[in-house]
Amino acid sequence: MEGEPGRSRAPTLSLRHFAWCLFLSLSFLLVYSTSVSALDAPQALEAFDMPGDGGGSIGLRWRATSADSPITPYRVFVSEQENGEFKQIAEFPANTQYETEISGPWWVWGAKHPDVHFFQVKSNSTLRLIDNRPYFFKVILTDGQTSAESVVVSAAARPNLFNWAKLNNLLIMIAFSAIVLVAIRHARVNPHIFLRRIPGLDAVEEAVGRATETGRPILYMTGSDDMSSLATIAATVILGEIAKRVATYGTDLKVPHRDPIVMAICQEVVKESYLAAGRPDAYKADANFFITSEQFAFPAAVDGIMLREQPAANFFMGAYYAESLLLTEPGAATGAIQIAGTDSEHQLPFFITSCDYTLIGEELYAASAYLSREPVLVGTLRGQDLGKGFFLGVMIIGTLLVTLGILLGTPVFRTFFQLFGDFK
Amino acid sequence: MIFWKRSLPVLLTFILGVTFALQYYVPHPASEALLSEVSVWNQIIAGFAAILGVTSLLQVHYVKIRRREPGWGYSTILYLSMLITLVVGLWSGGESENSAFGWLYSYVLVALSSTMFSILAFFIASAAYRTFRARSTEATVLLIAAALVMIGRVPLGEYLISGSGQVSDWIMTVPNTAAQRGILIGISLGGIATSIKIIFGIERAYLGGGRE
Amino acid sequence: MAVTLCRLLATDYWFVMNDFASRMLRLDRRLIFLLITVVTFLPLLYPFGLPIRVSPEVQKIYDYVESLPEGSVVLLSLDFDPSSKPELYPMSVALLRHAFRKHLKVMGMTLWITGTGMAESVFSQVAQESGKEKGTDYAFLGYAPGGANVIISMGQDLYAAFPTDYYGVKTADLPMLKEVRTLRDVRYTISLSAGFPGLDTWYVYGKEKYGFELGGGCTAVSAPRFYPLIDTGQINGLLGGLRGAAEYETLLDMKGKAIAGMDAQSATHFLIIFLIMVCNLFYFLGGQRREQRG
Amino acid sequence: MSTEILIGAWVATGLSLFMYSFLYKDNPFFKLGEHIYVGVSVGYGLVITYYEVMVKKLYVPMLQQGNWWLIIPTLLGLLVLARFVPAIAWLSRISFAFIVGVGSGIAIPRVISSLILQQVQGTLKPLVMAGDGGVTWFTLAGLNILLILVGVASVLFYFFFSIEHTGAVHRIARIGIYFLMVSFGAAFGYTVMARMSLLIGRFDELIQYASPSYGYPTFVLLAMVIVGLILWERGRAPESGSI
Repeated sequence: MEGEPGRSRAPTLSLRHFAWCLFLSLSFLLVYSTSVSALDAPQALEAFDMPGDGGGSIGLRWRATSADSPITPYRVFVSEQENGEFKQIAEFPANTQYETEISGPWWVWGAKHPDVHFFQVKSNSTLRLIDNRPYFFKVILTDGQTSAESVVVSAAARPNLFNWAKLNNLLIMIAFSAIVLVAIRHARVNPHIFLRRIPGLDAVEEAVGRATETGRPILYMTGSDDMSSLATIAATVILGEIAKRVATYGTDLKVPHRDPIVMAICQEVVKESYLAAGRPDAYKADANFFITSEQFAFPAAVDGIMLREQPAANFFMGAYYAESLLLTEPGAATGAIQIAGTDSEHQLPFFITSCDYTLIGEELYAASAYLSREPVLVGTLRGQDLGKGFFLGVMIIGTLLVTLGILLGTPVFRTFFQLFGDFK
Repeated sequence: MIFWKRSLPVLLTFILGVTFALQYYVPHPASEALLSEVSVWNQIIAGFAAILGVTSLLQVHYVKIRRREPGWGYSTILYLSMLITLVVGLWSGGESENSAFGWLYSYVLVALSSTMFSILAFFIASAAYRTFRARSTEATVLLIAAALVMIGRVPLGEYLISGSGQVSDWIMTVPNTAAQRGILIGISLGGIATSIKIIFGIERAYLGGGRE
Repeated sequence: MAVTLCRLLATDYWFVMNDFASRMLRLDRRLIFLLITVVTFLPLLYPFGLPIRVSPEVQKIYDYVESLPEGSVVLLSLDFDPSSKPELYPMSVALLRHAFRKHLKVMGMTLWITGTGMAESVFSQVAQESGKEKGTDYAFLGYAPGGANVIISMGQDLYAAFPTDYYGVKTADLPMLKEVRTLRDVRYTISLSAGFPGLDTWYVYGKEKYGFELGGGCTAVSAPRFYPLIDTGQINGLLGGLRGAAEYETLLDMKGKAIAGMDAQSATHFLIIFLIMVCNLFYFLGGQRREQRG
Repeated sequence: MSTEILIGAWVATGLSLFMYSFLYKDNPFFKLGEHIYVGVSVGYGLVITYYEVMVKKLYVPMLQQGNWWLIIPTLLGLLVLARFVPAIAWLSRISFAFIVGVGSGIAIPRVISSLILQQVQGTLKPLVMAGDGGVTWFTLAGLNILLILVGVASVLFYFFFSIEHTGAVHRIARIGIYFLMVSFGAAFGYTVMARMSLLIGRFDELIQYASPSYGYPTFVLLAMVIVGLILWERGRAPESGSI
């Protein structure tokens, strides 16, 4: 991979090499014959389609020389024809813009050379790089009086079909999916998996019990996001489990909604739970009802319900935003048992301070497994734990190795751990 | 029939889930176009679903009015204010500049929402008073962190205790970052596992059906 | 005898204290609400003007406005709606006052339709108190739809992007805009932005191309996002939230809404800290015995 | 001052005070404000959905620009409405499958990117610094990096579900809980400012509306609300209903 940006460039390489060798010798002759130019022309200029993008971008690179200094800027020129009029698109001091500044990972860019200049030409409002059309570039080194010109090279920007920089992301997805699926399969065979306690979930029975004793309703909220949010999905699953208990005890359930589709899905979920609990007769279609999607009108109305109907228990599951405390504080004042579960990490402080029990982050996703004790779900938890253990190991070992790399003066560990970096 | 009712939705979820998971890795403009197209589709579906929501709301309040339940008068107010907004909005063609619809937005909706939003200031104070008690070590840590950050955030704090700003910044950037990262990594694994279960048809609660 | 009496008194005292403390712990929340109200209102009505340290990113905007020669054209884009008014409105007032004080020509506009009326009222009010003439000293162009496209079109031809100003006068006829044909004639642009379109849009579609200097203001929540842009010089300074506005007011030596607001901030923060201390005091005085689950 | 602004000031002030009266207790003023708020917000949402989505993103592109494929989301939307007819209500599942399938597919790689890789990347930093004068073993930055690593690791321990929290695991998980508590406390304290800003902004407007140029709406309406509340309290049986 020595100095190669990716596969996309390879086929045209030899041809271009040949072309610039020719140009180079010609220009060398030219420079030699006219003699005494203080500046060396930029050497080994090449242009290539930037890998892993949607097109509209071309990379340029050329060899740096020891004479590169801040007072001798490079100027980059572009043209649509090889012999056409060249337009300047950039100017920068000659001791800037090195290949080492590229943020891409090693599996795309190989070893980055500190003695190679790199410049990325992007399509913008002044320069439109049309995909699959060749553009011609040259780089000029100047010191104000004299200037030295590189050969002209060309490349076409192409939209790519796979962003290799995201390969690590894809591999993690595949590996983790496999782990989860295997863990589920394993749990089916061997359903007795230890699960630690989550106090908030023990309280679910207490909450339903209290509602039954006092004859007051249970209020359940599925959060502020729509159905495409994973927290909402988790909230609907937990609703199903709670509805089963509610159905068994014959307690009143109220589920106000901010999103009509979530409401419709929750109607199905609750109905199914009543059926599973053997109480389809007790199911009320209006248990799930829509209020409004407006962020603060919704809590205003829910607060009204809390004050007027005095629910025995309030559940807040799913994703929440600033309105969280508007929902939980009046609830706390009515003396209801409040159980929250959210992955909105920014709202956790408010749930912690105003609810009796709060499922923190991942516990929300784990809750359905706890409540149902179904091997399929419990197996997933096992898979999640394996994933956590893996990343925990990566972080600890990685930090140690990266530190060791500093001590030994080698960047090899740092480079290796790009495997766990995020690249666009 | 069971295919249409059960298997088709699960199959559809699988195909779409895999497609859109892979879409992320394809930088081609066509793939970006697919993503933006599907987000428009979601908006359109949500647009139709709005009818479902409004019907539910009107139904609840219609029942209250018909049965003359306590507070049925407020339900008529709700009906009226919704109707007026609808009529004004359609009459203004949805334009909010220099129109009655814009007036409703600025003087009714904004006034109400910013008031409701500002009530949080009261609740944050009452929640602090009620819960920030040194009941246990955890609770003590919680309240000390909160108090330190609060002091460091305002001019008076910096004025009285110099360096409180730095302390507050340090708490935010070091221990807070650490905890947030831990939470985020946990959430991500839980979330991905949920997605995987859905895509592979293991979790089907959203279809109103049980599990595999 | 005396000892017994003392002991009796002491137990009695403890009982009373216990009772009092637990009652205080169950303090009516409405008292807290009332305290918050009072502590917020008082500084707003009578600001006490606590010293505020001016951060470099605010100082830079101030210095840049100071450095502009009299009569230079400044563009103030108020890209927010009423929901961000508490934080961004005081900034608009302070910046406008500064510009008028320096006798700069100010062009006002907004990319947010819902902010048009509010933006207009800022301009007319501050202009009135500074004794500035509409059309000659400042121009308020109002709103044009299109976000980024508005900026691009202003860069090509201002009169085409805004054929008339907010009040319906032809922009080409406004004395103030005689010399201003495109964004290239603007020396400094400040976008007070609550989201998109806003500061980012002005940077990407305006500054990059038309070469004016760009400054910005934003809500406290979104400020961290813009700090990297200061480091890279993409914007020359930033007013972040109410605090940024208060710092600017400090530089202008005016006791404006933001300074009053910061006083109120200090007061409420310390009230909450005081409440936490008080509740812990009562808690240790014995309230914990009677406390219910929290 | 124009009439619409004047009326606006009175309406906005009145509605704000109605909502604030909720801090006293649930009362007719709040109920009025609440129901108006819900009604107006739903009406507003419908109008915006109609023009911004149904007209701009469906009607115009499909019927005027010929983007025929928008018939698919239209059908999916209509399938959601099949819920009104119990016999074919199950058809709505196809639409749900669409939304949930797309949503969970989109989520996976993006969650890996921003919630795993970016977080792991941010944690993976050398504990020592290399400079011109050789390696510096102990720096404040290095200490912070170590502290963050300890914090992330212990919080992850707390989240282990299938391991019994006893012994060493228990102790590490406890450290994790302390990190969580510091974080929650800090975030709480940090947010106070933003929330107070909103209150200040709101009060500021009420102060502005208290001016004579508007006809003192704040004073007049505040007096009316207070008198109204007193009369309402007198006229009903004593019961507790404060929030």
